[in-house]
Amino acid sequence: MIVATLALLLALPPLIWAAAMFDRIGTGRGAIVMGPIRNGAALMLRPNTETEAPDRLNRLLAPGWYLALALVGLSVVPLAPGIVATDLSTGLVLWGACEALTVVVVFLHGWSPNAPLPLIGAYRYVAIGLPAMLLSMFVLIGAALPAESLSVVEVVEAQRGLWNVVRQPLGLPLFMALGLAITLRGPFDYADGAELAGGTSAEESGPALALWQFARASMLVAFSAMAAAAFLGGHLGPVLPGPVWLLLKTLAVMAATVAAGRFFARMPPARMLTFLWVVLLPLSFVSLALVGVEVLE
Amino acid sequence: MTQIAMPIVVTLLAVVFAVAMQRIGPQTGATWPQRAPFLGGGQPETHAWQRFHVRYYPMTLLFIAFEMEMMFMYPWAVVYVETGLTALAEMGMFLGILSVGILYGWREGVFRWQ
Amino acid sequence: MTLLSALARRAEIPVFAVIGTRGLGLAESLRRRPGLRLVDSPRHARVLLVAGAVDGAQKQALERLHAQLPAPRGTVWWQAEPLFARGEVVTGDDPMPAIRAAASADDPDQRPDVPPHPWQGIGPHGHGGRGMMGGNPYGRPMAMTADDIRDGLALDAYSARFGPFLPMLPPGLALDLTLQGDVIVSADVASAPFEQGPQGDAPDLCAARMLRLMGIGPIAARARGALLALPQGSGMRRRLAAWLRGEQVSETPDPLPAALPGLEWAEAVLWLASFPPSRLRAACMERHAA
Amino acid sequence: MTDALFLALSALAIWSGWRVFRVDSMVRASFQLMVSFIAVGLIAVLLAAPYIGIATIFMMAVEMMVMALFMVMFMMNPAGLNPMVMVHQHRFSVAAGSLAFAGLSAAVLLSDLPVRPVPEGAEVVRDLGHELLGPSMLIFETAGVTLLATMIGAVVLSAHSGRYGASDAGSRPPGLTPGGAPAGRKPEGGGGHHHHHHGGH
Repeated sequence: MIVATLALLLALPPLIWAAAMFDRIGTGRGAIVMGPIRNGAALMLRPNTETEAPDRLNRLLAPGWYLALALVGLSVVPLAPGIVATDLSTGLVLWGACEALTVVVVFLHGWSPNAPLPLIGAYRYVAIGLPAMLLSMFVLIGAALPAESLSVVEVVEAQRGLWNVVRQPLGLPLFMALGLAITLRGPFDYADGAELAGGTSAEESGPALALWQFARASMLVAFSAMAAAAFLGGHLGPVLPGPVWLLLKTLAVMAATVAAGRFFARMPPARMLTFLWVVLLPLSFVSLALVGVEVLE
Repeated sequence: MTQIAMPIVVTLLAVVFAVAMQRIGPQTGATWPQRAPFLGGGQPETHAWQRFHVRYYPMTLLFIAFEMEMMFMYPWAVVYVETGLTALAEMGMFLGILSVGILYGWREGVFRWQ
Repeated sequence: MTLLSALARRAEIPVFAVIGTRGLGLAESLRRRPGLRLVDSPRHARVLLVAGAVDGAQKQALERLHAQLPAPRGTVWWQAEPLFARGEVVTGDDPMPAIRAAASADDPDQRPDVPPHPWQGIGPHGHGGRGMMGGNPYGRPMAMTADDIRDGLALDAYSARFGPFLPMLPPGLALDLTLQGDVIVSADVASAPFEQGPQGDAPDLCAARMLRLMGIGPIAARARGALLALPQGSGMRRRLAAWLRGEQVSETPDPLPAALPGLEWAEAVLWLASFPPSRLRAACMERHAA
Repeated sequence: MTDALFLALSALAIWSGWRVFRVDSMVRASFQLMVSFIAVGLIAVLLAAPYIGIATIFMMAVEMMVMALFMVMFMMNPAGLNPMVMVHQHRFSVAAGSLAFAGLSAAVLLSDLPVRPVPEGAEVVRDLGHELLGPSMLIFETAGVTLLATMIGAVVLSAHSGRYGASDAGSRPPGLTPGGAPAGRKPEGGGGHHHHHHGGH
């Protein structure tokens, strides 16, 4: 347990660095490896800005909560057989709770500066974040069906024969929609989008902004590790040791998520809300029904 | 105990780390023009905090009802394989009933901005 | 600390660009420049870059924006007449050396350090407020209820001037908006967009600006999925498609005070970005003349 | 160690529950309540109820989020920019609160609670699932219908938009023929040949 936690804490910073590098690829400004570190260092040396009558406590804590949720979500993912930081029999539910709390934290981040653009971003995010969460619940329950358990360890073990991504082809793409939403990315970035000049982080500067980006990247890592465990067989794989497989799969999901965020355009929020409830949610029902039939055969 | 020890520990670690990092930088007293909310040079008349006109409130109510239902699904998923067809039929019915709710909400336009 | 400073020395300089007359093309040319990064909010920036001439009428707005950059901050005037006696002036085509110089400058605030309304020591709690909703707590009044144009719930209306240098609006356009939630209830044009010349209407530039608001780059837009993301019936799809094909758009928008109310923030912003700057300016000027 | 954690979580639950009534901001009040529920959920996990405990956290995060939306929407001075008192009927609520606390504490301390520790490795979630698909199936299905009724009720009561236009403008379906009279039931006193009702609708 302690070994797994230490391994996660050690692996997280390099993975966050990797996430920042993925974000830089294709922007045409070079310095892919060192750029994120340098920019982060420069931000750390800038001052935090105060706003008029902000909610200081929540403003100070929001990035920390976001980072904490990423870490808790990451802690239910098994690194190798028998090595997991949080061996909870309801790990999938704990992951769901982290998703729900992410919506709360992003809302607080936009609420606390007492400024119009962050406030609008916060409210829009709640509208999209809540139904996006339903999606992930259905596809994760689909992953739990063959495992007959809500424990992520069991979900991975149940994929020894065949990975869930093959058995449930709709699962991973739908789960990725949630990944984009909780990491504030591309088509689901209703909190920090360009049409709000940075939205919930429009009023943040210096270390507060750097930490928010750090937490956002760690949430990407947590989401990718979870997707790898639920759909790509986690640490399972031939020849290489388990943790290496998990690392490779996590990196692959990270890259795919970043690419998806760049490829799909962001709709106005009302349109996205209808799309979520009327197209994506029924699709997740279909996915679950297909899994149900497949498991019983 | 051991199940929730690590989540609590990493939560405390993360929060302490984030607060400490925000405290090490230069702490300067902001002037009033600096504090004004960013509106591209424009100025607001009032505080931004307000009785915010949420445009999707019927959706949130529908959502809560749906979320309740999710809580039944988790234990269902665990015993699904053992119970077999009964579980499939039962959940099919349950989801069917709730889908009626979504269809009704869609027809009434609750997934649009009010 | 020394390690941080050593790393930070070679970081990209975050620049907030204020776009003036004929400054749109200038600012867009910096977007892929190594060594600097254009940011959306002055809070994220180290240097304020004024690209293109800014009217003396916008001096106060510019000073307010300048004050919102966290200290220390620097200013660069690129092909622009300085409106206050600070910063580097560049007349040529390359502002990079000046931006580098400004990145070590430390401009003081140009605005007096007073709150929007006096509040310290006023009222029963000394914070300027009275009763439940009254007074000016911490320097501003609270928003009050007003009728809504959509669902009839009389909740708070938020009135403010947006612009003239808000990055998602066309440069120079300042709108006096009243919002309920994120829906525009009433709109008035306080100042028209700046003249951008023919290169401001260039299809690739206009398309890139619009796509940026949708969170994607021009390469992803080749797949045409971006068009489906736009709402139907407002002509936005048609205009973006024309720009993506490399054609000029010459539609003129309806007068903004009539067209904007009832739109959500995201729709309104996309709708404004779907017109070429020159046509938008014409629509706003017409009304000013009338 | 478990006892210490239990005490710490209980203290957190009580403290944040008390803070709900002491802060000025509706957002802070809502999320203080959420913190209180999270502490209670973690205590449930300590009591060998991993599903109920974590599900409480999950549900309360969502519900307090929605509650915060509505509190900010409808309460005066939602952010607490002017100081105010969150409680009404001060004396009565103090008395009622103390009485309830004393009563519940007495019930817990005086009643003879069963001592039946959950065996190590008991699969409580599986038992819950069998219960839902076995003896409690009727309750489970009734819950589905109840939730549907909730959804429809919530939409009817709250949505301004409707299938045939805004609800306050007397939303009525279009005619069956182009330009014909509106189809469907006529509003009360609307005249016409449907004036006499025949019992139920």
